[in-house]
Amino acid sequence: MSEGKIIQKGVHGVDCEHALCLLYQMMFIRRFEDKSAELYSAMKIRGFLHLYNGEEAVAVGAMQALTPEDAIVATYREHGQALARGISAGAIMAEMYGKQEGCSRGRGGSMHLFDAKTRFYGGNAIVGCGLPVAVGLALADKMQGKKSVTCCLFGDGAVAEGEFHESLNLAALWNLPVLFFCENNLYAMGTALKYSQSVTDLSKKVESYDVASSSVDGMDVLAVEAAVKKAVEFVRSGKGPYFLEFRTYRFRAHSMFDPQLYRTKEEVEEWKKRDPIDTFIHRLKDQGLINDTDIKELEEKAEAEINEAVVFAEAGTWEPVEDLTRFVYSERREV
Amino acid sequence: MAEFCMPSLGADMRAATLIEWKVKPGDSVKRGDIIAVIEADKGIIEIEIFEEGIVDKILVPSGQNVPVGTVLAIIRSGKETAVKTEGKIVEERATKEREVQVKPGHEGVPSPEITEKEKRIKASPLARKLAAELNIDLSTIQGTGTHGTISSADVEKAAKEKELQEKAPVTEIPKKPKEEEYQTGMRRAIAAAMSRSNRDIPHYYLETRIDMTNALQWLEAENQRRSIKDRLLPAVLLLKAVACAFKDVPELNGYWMDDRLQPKENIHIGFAVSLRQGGLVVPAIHNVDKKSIDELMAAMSDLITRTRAGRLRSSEMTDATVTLTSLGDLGVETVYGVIYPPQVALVGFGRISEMPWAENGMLGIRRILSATLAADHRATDGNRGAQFLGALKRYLQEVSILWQK
Amino acid sequence: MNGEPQEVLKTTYREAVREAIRDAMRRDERVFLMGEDVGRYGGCFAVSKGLLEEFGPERIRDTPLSESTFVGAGIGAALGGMRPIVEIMTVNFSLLAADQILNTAATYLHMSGGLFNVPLVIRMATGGGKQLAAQHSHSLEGWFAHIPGIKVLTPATLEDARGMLWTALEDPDPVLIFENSTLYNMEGELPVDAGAVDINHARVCRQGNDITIITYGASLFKVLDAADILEKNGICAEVIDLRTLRPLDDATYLSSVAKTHRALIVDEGWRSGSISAEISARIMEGAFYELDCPVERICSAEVPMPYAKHLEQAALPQTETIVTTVKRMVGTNG
Amino acid sequence: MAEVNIKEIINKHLMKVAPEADLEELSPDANIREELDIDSYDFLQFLIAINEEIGIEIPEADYGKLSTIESIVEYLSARINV
Repeated sequence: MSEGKIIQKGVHGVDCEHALCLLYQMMFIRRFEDKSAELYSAMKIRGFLHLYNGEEAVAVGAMQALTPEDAIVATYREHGQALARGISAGAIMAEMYGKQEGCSRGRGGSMHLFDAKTRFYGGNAIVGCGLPVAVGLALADKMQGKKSVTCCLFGDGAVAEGEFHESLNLAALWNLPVLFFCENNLYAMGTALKYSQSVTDLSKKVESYDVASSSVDGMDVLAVEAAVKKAVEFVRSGKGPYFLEFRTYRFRAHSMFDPQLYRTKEEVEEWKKRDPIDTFIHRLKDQGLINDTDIKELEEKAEAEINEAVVFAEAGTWEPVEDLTRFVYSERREV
Repeated sequence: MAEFCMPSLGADMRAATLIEWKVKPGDSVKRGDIIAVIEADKGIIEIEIFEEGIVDKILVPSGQNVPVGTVLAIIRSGKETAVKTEGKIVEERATKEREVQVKPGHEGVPSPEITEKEKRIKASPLARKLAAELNIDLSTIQGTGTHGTISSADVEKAAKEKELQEKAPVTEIPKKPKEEEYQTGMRRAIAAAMSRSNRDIPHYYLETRIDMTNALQWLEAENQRRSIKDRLLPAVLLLKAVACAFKDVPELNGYWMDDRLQPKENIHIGFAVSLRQGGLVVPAIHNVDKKSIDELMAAMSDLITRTRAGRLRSSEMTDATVTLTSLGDLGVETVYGVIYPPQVALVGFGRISEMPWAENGMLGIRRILSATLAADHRATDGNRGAQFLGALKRYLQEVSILWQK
Repeated sequence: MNGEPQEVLKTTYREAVREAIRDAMRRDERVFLMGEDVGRYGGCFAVSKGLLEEFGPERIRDTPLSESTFVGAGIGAALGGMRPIVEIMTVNFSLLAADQILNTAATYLHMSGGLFNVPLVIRMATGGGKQLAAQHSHSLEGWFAHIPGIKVLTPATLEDARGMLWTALEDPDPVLIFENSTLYNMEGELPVDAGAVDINHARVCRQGNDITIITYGASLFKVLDAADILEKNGICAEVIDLRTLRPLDDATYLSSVAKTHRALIVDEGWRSGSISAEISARIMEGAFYELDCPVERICSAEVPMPYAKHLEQAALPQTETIVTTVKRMVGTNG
Repeated sequence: MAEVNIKEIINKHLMKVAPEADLEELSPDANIREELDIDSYDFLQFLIAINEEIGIEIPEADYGKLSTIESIVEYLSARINV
């Protein structure tokens, strides 16, 4: 994703250039997800497709405070995070097409986006399974005396997993630099938190492991960015793990095949009033930082970039079937 | 149903090759019929059946080497046949009725194919591969594995036999798969029996000389009356005399088994027949004491012919109660024999030669035979042995008595 | 060596494993050990006794009873550039970490299209015979051997106990090492300079022509005892220690079967769906026309492991059964 | 009957009782019973066969005259041509 259009109108402490950058990334993710849904319907993309609409502020805000040396462990709803982390739209689209030009050579698909350059460790589709891995990545960094942190993203559903509790405990016990980022979109697939947790206040759970925590409005990219910045500083300073809850909402269904019987249209509409992109645009407009032409320009730019990604994916090639059994064991022997 | 098994024709026989079937399924057999020919270490032997009935199924095809006790064929008695058939018919009818009920109009003819199906050849994969390579028909092989499964070893053996058969000229008697092997087998058998004898049997030896002049004169006179085909050999006289002498001293005719002497009522004399290719076979002439001189001559001719043709009956191989060996033809003066266990005696005859012979104060040239007795000291003492030789001498000097017997 | 006889040390399987860990820790700073009670307690089977004192708590890490997480952390640490050795107390507990082993360790390289390999070593005790009953005695290595993406080692000998670990640590991918708990006290001699061993090949422990007996782990010694008895009965058995259950070294046992034409597999795992079933199938696929009798298997009885000694022994493969089975199999050829 | 033919007949029947014998190598004046290891029974069989073939009965008393091939040929020729 390229940098946003530079508009020199700094007001109210928000750096104009940066604000547009945040906006563009969110718009880009939204457009990318809509395109994905379209391509899924056109059967260009298959498998499970979990879209990120509504939660863009979390990914975009969260990635701002991380350095290239930090590691990311994400979930199966990770397109937004991958894009925000800087993995090219073309590589992600090609991955979803199953092409070998995809970021995981077409072996992973939508749920398993990987990238070595940006230390993006998936794309993990077993709820909760990324947490222990993040703990281990942080352990390695710590043992090697690195200053990096590991950012582990997961949903509210993962809180029910044993690995959530084990990992918080272990990270706290060993004082590891892990950012536990919980995207609380209120539903684990179709089960609302209140139907699966005796205590719905997640901070209470975290408290019992003596892990520092806070909650933030996940629909506000600036708030997210600020909270993450604080959390990263905490963790990087060696104070141990940090738990951050993003209160957010998923506008689209859990996956493509989901009639959404578990929630009402009214509830969705209510949350849409807090659309992270719309609200941010309003704020920027209010502050006179942006106008409709700018927005149209950004939209067109995103559209063009995504079209390029689709062209790239379309032009991609299928890995030869003879290579089927590659990548089961390493081909390079030296480690 | 009775099982016809590979008989044990001696303590040292472990297996034998079925050479030929003399019967086929459906044939009636009666006790004593020769129904198969086998080849053991000792040679080719015709084996007889001890039941009466009908051959139901042949389980071991010719060419197969199988251990003693292997069921070779199933014999059903005449009675069983009837019952069985009846049962089968009833059963078949029942089946038929059931089928008719289920599928009206279905012609439920009981099919014999079911048994065909059961006959699927069980062979190991390796055996099948080998059979294909060696061009061996698996259906001709009887497996020696579990449930009769054919193994590679069975196929290899069949291939070897096939090769030998193909090599062997058509005219040759099919008795010798390989002279060498045959010899080795026989030597092994002789070695085993003789070693056992020498190890276990405390032999004692007695010898006497018998004036055969009168006996031979009688024989010559007799032969002069006869056409060449009916002529008698001196050996028959000896046979008959030995049998009569054993009748008088029965302790020498029997077996030493289970640590005791078990005298035998019948006198079956094992008659040592040397083979041209070497080795020795000692088939029995049954009930020698009960046969006339002419019958004995016929029996002996038959036996020698069959022995040399390799076609002895199983009972002839195992039944001998005592052994006679005569080496006179080869110029031997005296024979000191080794007893064939579990027998307890062996009578040996040397050459009949003209000798100066003093009798009743008169010296003359007489035809003298050396007769020896080798006997098992566990079973008898010298006294008994001496009685036997005495009786033998008496019979051979009074051929007319022998002739009457 | 200057042609002089090799200097040897008396040792036990346990000490050999410990020495292997110590050696690895000394050779490579990235190596560390973590697991339940590996530090202060000294290891449930006393394998890591003394290592905490030598290497300190950073590298000998006691973990909470969180199998899934400390195995997952091992994966993360491996991804992050370390060479962790994760100890799981017994194989039954590994099921609590099965998600991490199967869904993460075994899949990362593949899911990432070759980007992320996981150089992780997991050790665990396996097997019955110590009256530990139905939750501590099973042999599930065959299960794990089902999973592509990991390697499964089953050291039976002192040489392998000593030498497999380093080779496993040098491997770029996850390696599981199953140590049969009945072997820890096994005594023997090892060359003073014993070190890394190959992990890609099975070993013919005993040459023979009449039958191939394929086994691994503690059963190896029962098979070797059986082979001694069989030799006195005139049966010459070839004994193969698989050593590695994944990837299986097909060539070694298939060529042996091609020589002996008979195969018996002795496997402490349950029979149904076992590694023995896999090997049997591969023999059918690779050496069917060499077989002179059906492939047979001696496995553990299909019961959860009972506590009572006589029942437990009855459930496990035993020397006498091996002897009788082989006699029968070889006997089928008369 | 010519001597040649008689000899052929003798050889044929000798081969029956002593199939392995090499009669070409056998000296005409060698004692056949000794050289060919023919016992009294086989000798009788031999004579019976000769008898069946050429119809000459050989009395037992003449057995002594039949020890070599030469003598047998001579004896039989004499008997035939009587």
